[in-house]
Amino acid sequence: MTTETLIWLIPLPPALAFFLIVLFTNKSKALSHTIAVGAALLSWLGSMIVFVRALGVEHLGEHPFESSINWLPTGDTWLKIGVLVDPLTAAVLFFVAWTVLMIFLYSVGYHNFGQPAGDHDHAGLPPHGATIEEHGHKHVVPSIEPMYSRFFAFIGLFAFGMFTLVVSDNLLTLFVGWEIMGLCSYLLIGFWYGKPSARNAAVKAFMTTRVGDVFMLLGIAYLYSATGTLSFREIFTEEVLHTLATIPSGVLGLSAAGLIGLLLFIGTVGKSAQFPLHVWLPDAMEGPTPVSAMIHAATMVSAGVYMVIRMFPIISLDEKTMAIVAFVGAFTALFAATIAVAQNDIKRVLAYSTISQLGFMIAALGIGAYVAAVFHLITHAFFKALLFLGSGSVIHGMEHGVLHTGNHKVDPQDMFNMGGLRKKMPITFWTFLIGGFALSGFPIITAGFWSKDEILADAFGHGHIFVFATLAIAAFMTAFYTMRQITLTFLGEPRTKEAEHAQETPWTMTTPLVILAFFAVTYGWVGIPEHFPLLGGLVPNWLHEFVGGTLAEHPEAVEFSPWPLITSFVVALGGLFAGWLVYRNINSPAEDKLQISFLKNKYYFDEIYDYIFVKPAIWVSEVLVSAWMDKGFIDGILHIFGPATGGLGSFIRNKFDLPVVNRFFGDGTADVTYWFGGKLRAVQTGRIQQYLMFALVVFIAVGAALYFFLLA
Amino acid sequence: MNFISTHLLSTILFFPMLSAVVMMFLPKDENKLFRWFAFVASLVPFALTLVAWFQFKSSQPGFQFQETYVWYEAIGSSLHLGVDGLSLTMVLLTTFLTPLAILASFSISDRVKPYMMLFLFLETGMLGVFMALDLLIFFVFWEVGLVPMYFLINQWGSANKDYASLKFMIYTMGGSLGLLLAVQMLGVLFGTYDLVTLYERWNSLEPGAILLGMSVHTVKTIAFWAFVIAFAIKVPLWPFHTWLPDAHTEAPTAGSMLLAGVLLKLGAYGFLRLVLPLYPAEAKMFAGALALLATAAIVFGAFGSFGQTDFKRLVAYSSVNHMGFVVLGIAAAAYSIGTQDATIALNGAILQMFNHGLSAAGMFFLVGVIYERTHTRNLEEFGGLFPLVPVYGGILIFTSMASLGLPGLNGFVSEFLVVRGAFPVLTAYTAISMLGLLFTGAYILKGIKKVLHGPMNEHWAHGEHKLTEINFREIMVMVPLMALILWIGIYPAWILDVINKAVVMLF
Amino acid sequence: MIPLSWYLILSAALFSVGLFGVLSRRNAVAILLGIELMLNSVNINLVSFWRYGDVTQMAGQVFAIIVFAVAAAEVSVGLALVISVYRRRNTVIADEIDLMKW
Amino acid sequence: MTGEQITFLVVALATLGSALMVVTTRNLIHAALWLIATLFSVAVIFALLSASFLAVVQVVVYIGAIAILFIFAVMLTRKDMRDQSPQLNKNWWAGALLAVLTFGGLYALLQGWSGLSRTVADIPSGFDAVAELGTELTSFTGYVLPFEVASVLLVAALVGAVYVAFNPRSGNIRK
Amino acid sequence: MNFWNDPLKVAADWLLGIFTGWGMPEIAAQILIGFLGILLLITILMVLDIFLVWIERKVVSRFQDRIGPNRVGPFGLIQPFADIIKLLIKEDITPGGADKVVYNIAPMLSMMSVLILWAVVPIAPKMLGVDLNIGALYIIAAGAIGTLSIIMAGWSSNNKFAMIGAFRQVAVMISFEVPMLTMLLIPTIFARSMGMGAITEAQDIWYVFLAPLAALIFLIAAIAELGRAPFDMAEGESELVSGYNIEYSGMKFGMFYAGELLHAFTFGGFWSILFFGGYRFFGLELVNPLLAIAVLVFKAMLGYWIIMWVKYTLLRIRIDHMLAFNWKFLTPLAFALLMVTAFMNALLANTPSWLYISGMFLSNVILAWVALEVARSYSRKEREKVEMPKPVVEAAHH
Repeated sequence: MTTETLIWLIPLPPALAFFLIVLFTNKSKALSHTIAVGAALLSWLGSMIVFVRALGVEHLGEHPFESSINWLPTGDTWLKIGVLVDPLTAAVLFFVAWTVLMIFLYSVGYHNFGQPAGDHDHAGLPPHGATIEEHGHKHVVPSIEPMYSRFFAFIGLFAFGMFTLVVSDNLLTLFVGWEIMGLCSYLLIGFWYGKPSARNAAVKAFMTTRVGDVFMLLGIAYLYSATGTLSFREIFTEEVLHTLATIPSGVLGLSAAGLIGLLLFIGTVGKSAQFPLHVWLPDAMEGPTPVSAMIHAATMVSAGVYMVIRMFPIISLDEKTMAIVAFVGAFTALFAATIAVAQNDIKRVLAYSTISQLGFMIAALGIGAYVAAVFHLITHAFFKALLFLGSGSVIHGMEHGVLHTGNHKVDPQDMFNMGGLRKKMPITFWTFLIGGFALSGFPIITAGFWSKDEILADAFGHGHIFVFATLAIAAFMTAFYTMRQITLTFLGEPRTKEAEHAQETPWTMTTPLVILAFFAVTYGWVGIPEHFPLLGGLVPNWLHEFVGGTLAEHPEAVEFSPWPLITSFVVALGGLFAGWLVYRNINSPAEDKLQISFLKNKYYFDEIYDYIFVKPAIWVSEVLVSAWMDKGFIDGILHIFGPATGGLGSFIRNKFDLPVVNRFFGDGTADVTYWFGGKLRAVQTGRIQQYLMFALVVFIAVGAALYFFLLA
Repeated sequence: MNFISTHLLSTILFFPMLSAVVMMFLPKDENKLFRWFAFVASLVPFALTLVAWFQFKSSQPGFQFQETYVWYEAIGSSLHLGVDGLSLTMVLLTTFLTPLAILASFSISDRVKPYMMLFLFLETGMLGVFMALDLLIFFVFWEVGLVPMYFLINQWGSANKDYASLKFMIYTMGGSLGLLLAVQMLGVLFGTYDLVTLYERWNSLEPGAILLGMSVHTVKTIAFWAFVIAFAIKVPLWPFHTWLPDAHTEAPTAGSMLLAGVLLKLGAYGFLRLVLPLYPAEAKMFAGALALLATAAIVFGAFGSFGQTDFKRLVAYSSVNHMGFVVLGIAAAAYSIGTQDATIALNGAILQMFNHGLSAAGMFFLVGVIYERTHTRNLEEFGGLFPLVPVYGGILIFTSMASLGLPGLNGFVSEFLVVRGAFPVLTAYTAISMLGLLFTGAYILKGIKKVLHGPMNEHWAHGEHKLTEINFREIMVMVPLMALILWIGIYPAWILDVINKAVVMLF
Repeated sequence: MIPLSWYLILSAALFSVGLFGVLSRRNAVAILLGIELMLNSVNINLVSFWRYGDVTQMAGQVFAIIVFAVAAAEVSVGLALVISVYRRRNTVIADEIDLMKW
Repeated sequence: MTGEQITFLVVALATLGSALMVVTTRNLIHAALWLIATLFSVAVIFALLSASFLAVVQVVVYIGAIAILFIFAVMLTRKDMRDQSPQLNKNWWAGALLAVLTFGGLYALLQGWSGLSRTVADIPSGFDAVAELGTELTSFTGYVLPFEVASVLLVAALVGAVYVAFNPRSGNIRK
Repeated sequence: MNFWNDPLKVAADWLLGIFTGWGMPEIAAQILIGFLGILLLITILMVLDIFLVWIERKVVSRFQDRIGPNRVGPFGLIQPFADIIKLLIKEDITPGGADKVVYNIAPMLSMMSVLILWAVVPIAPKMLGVDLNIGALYIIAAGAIGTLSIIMAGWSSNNKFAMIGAFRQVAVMISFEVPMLTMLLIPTIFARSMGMGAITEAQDIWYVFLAPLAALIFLIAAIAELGRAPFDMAEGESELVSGYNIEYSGMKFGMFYAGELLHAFTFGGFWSILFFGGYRFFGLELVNPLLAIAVLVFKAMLGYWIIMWVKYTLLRIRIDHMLAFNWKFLTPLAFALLMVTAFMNALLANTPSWLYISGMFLSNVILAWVALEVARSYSRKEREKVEMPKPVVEAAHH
């Protein structure tokens, strides 16, 4: 099978799985997850084959795998859609395939496959556990998810969206995948739609991202009308880019490229939860943990960054846009980190760290550190997925404890209810530790270190000192809250009975953890800069060569300087140490100094947005438009016509019809006729023949008269 | 058979009416018989339309399957039928939706016979508008379509039906008065109502000439606005849209299906078939105004929809919002006629007409399904119904997404094309209308959230109110719609190619 | 070789005879008989005009045929009326059927 | 005076004579029979006018159906086989006068008409009047519409006659 | 000139020579000869008629397993002459209160209505009284006169039975004229002419193969037209003591009687002409006119025999059933068949003849089948109405 065909086929299995499960196998849980995981496996296989073949190609950047078909007729030309695998795609495809597969596998365990159905579970709510009779005494065990099959259908569709987005060779299909993922994230966040919080979170997520999307759609339209094509390869040619760069857009002095870039970037801001559209991501944690892992760590949010990386040639054309991008990224990185420090929910912490890490990448792009962004994107995908799955595993363990004690007051996600889990769930502990260190950039060994260090190096090297500083601080805080999390969760002694009764999760959940942990460590080594002391050159900087080849002119690696290296050492280790130092013997939120309400409430963004946007929108639609404009004003005018016409009619009737027409003409004529009739009735003998005779007489008389007086 | 092939259009056109007449003679109280008769009778035109669709040579310019019969010789009006890619698409939509609507109204048990007859008459009326190549015939069918719909709303409607039907009738009539006058004027000026001849003669008028004591320009402007208002009411365009929520809300389910699915298209079709070809100059001149109204329709439609607590009203307002995109595309095309932008915009507009026909019909039907079971449309009284009716929920979400314009489903393709076509020419309006697009999402999600999601409303969970799952017939109504929605969303070229060729040749 | 006038005069005479019958017979059936005579005279006219006019123009004969149809219809309905009147009022004398008067 | 004319005169005399008998004879059955004689001679006149089709149709429709119908009617409505009550109403003279007047008027009109002396047109060879009639009656350019209307009229008359003459009291309603 | 090739023509020329030799004007001679010809034909028919009596009696006796007339002459051949003499010498009664004139005209009309039919019968190629291009209608017209004679007879006899009989007979005849006329139109459609001669000439394939159903319907209608069993309610001896001709005696009755027989024979002839190719028999008719005549007579006899067969096989039908059968079954079927045939004719125009024939045949068969199915379901419903289970009777048994 040719690579092109294979690429076409990569997204299909999950979509197929979606339809199969929805239409047919919905009843059978086992069959459903078999289909879904099998589909994921197929896609993974395809991706790996493509990846390997891509490695084999010299100068993949110049002549990538691509094929396309006519899709939309537009006048005389056609809008083509197709697939494209260049180095960037290949690299992304690699981690997407891995994470997706891992998460599919993880979901099986997470949704308690093989456990009995719950006592009083029903669709739309998380399972509450089932009571089983086991030699003598009954006890409560986790119960299987009621909507098990549906979950796999959804993530199948999601995977389809992600793969489509990655392999597509044009902005339109990229957008298609983009939106499909949006839908799935909506459906999955609202998976337990029975919970009002989940339902609101879902709507919030969809709407917030949609804000970005409409701008992105505008950008696409603009790009399409400006260049007449949406295919990357056709856009990223010298002359097209040149024209785009030169023609002004007429909006705040940006060039066309700048405006397009900005519009597209707003799309990313929505999707990758950058400031100011970051509010949806923490709430999105309402969804099941695999979802959080997949959508909100590994794939969908990365898709935003991926899109910016894709469109980098255009975005980088305009300084202003780049500045905005850099600013947004850096600011988000820091800002999210500060919030993360004050969160107690294990998943929310990760959520904010995700936002902040994405900020790193965006900032990297803003300063033109293309490869670094890609690098961090990939590493982050691995270790963040790992962290999320790990937290899921923790929560799962905690839930086990909760079921055991039967005290449902205890929130299994609150870190202050945990502690000392390292003994209870060792695999989870170690993998989580690796992930955490990677996140905080533990030097040399972890992948996070290399990618983050490269970003810092680029920022420093290109002289973006502010960005550098901001990111450095952000990195420090990252390390800090990561360690805080680890400390509160795993170290020390159990703070609750539930924590004591937590236990390790099944292999379906731990295997992915291990595999991801592997990548979280090793993947960093493919991107070690040449000039790195000691290690430099031991392993060739494969990533830089490979991914860099995507761009027209190969980005040169920044020359080495010790400062960023030192910085990243300091911030990472310092942060970790500080975190451990502060939290090693804090047992309750009360003792936590950093529980500043300002941070805890995320700078009151939700409330502000609620007042600025949501409430006015509702008022406008319900009161202004519906009640005042339509019902009041327009219909009001209409309703004037009715009475007016009626009044006119009655006036005419009373003043004219009745007196004049009826009384005078009508009745008068009637009277006269009546009188004549009375006189003439005698003629009506009722004898047909007489009538006939009269008629004939008259006829003959008239006829004769006419004949003689007219004709003759 | 030979006759069919030579009289294809007239057969399609008059078959429903004739079968309605035949129906009159069916025995009384045979509701089953009536339903199936009407259903089959409405399937025949669909089959014939498919024949036409496949016989249709999309790359051949001009109208095809033309038929001309003497109708009103004295004033030079003849029953001239014919279709091009544009009208054929609409005919397909009509003949496709009518059987579904009839199937959807199998649950009607009150005066089934007249109900079904009215539907068949309605189909003839709608088809006539799309097939007519003669202004007067166009107008006649335009009005013919009105009457059955009036009775459907007035007789089979819900609580507020009298008000709604009257509003619908008077509003549309009021609009079409101007249309009639303008039509008459054209007829008087040229002594013929035949569109094909009018196209060239009307535009070949030298601007200096004096008609009816006014300069051509004035005459044309007047006529233009007469046309535009009539069509704008039908589309409906802000601020002529307030009849629509009432009419749609009060109409019986199938009624609103066709109302939203086809009748609204009549207006847009009028724009495409009459306004653009007859008044290119005026259209260009007033494109801005048109776009303004369209944008208003999009934005206010979305807001209005978001503001509703009545599920059906919500869907009804969404029609305003979607049809706004159609008009936006038309306005853009009118402004930049002849360019590729115009072509794309028109492609989008026409495809949007078709797509909205599908999704809106589907939405209204789904609202009807839930209404039949709960006898309420108040969003606040639903909630958390998903566990009770999973299949229904799935279908509802699917259809909603289509109407929301989710990529991969049909709505997106057309909306994208419209935006793409309108952006370069009417940038500001397009940008503003994005706000409408945003709130499209808002109200769709509101609908889903209030109906399906959230804590379950125990009232529907058990007892005599227990909500029953969507039944086979209803699923059968939805399946073709969903199939087509998906198909167009994934591979729109099959239909868009026809439209595109027609547009290229027409404008 | 018969002149056209003969036919016309014949039909005129037949017509008058029928007219007399219509006007002066008492029995309703007889009146209908008279009407038949008149119709026949009309047919004679039509056919003779056809024959003496342009033979290829079939209008005359066509009208004659339609007159046949009319005659048949008229007789059937007329006689039905007569019979139902007879059944209800037990008379067929035209003068006695005079309820429709002032 | 050619044989043709002699034939015509004979037939014409027969027609008028029988017609007079129709309107004067006392016995209604005889009147009906005389009517048949009249109709028959009219048929002969048609034949003389070389309208063979009409001649035969005259016999079929008039004698075969209408006359028989008359006889039925007479028999169904008579009180007694030979009721000798006067068959002419009291102002029959007025009727007679009018009839004569009409004839006179028509005659006068005819005298005044120029086309009276028109001679018989010779039928073109190979011209089949019947076929021509058929095509005329069924061709859209010809008389299909009047023809169809006539058929509708007949159906209406059929239904109407049945309805009018239908007697609920007589037991021919199926139970 | 060979006499045998065209005997009539030869004879006519010979006579013409003689008359003109006597100084008679040409035209008068022609007329005279015409009259002689008619006379000849009628005489032959009459003689034939006499033998028909014998044939009928023989046939019926065979049907009833008797021998029939066998005393007078060989095979009782002289029997009919004896009957005639008997009729002639019987007293000729005219009932009191009868309408003399009408009473006396009626039998003649009855006889006439049959005889004039032969004016259009093509007895041999180019040998027929008048080749009316509307022969089909002419048959009906003559039938009308027959109707007239019957009603005149019935009325003028001043006798209730006669009256009722006449009514019934006329009702039946008028009703069955409709399907009959309709069926006459079908050969017309095939032959594109109403002329009997033309129809005969056009039958390269007998029309019975194109329209078997039509032939059947025509036969039924004809039998009803004749007032023969099973449609002989009008004169049913047991009920109406032979209906309209009850009062007649002597030769007047004889005329009715002979008229009926000849009528039957004549319709046999028409049947064969319309559907069985008349005098044509594989080119035999071209050899010699006399052969043609023989063929025609043979076929006519066959038709006549079939009519007799029906008469002596089937039972008498109640009058309202007769009419109901006609109006509710036969007439609609006839119309349907007419339409189908016309449609098929238009559809199969200028197609190969085998296709044309098979199409026509199939359409006939299918139509017949449908009609029978309809009739069957209808009758089943009727039967169920009648055959209600009667539990009371069941109880009575024990």
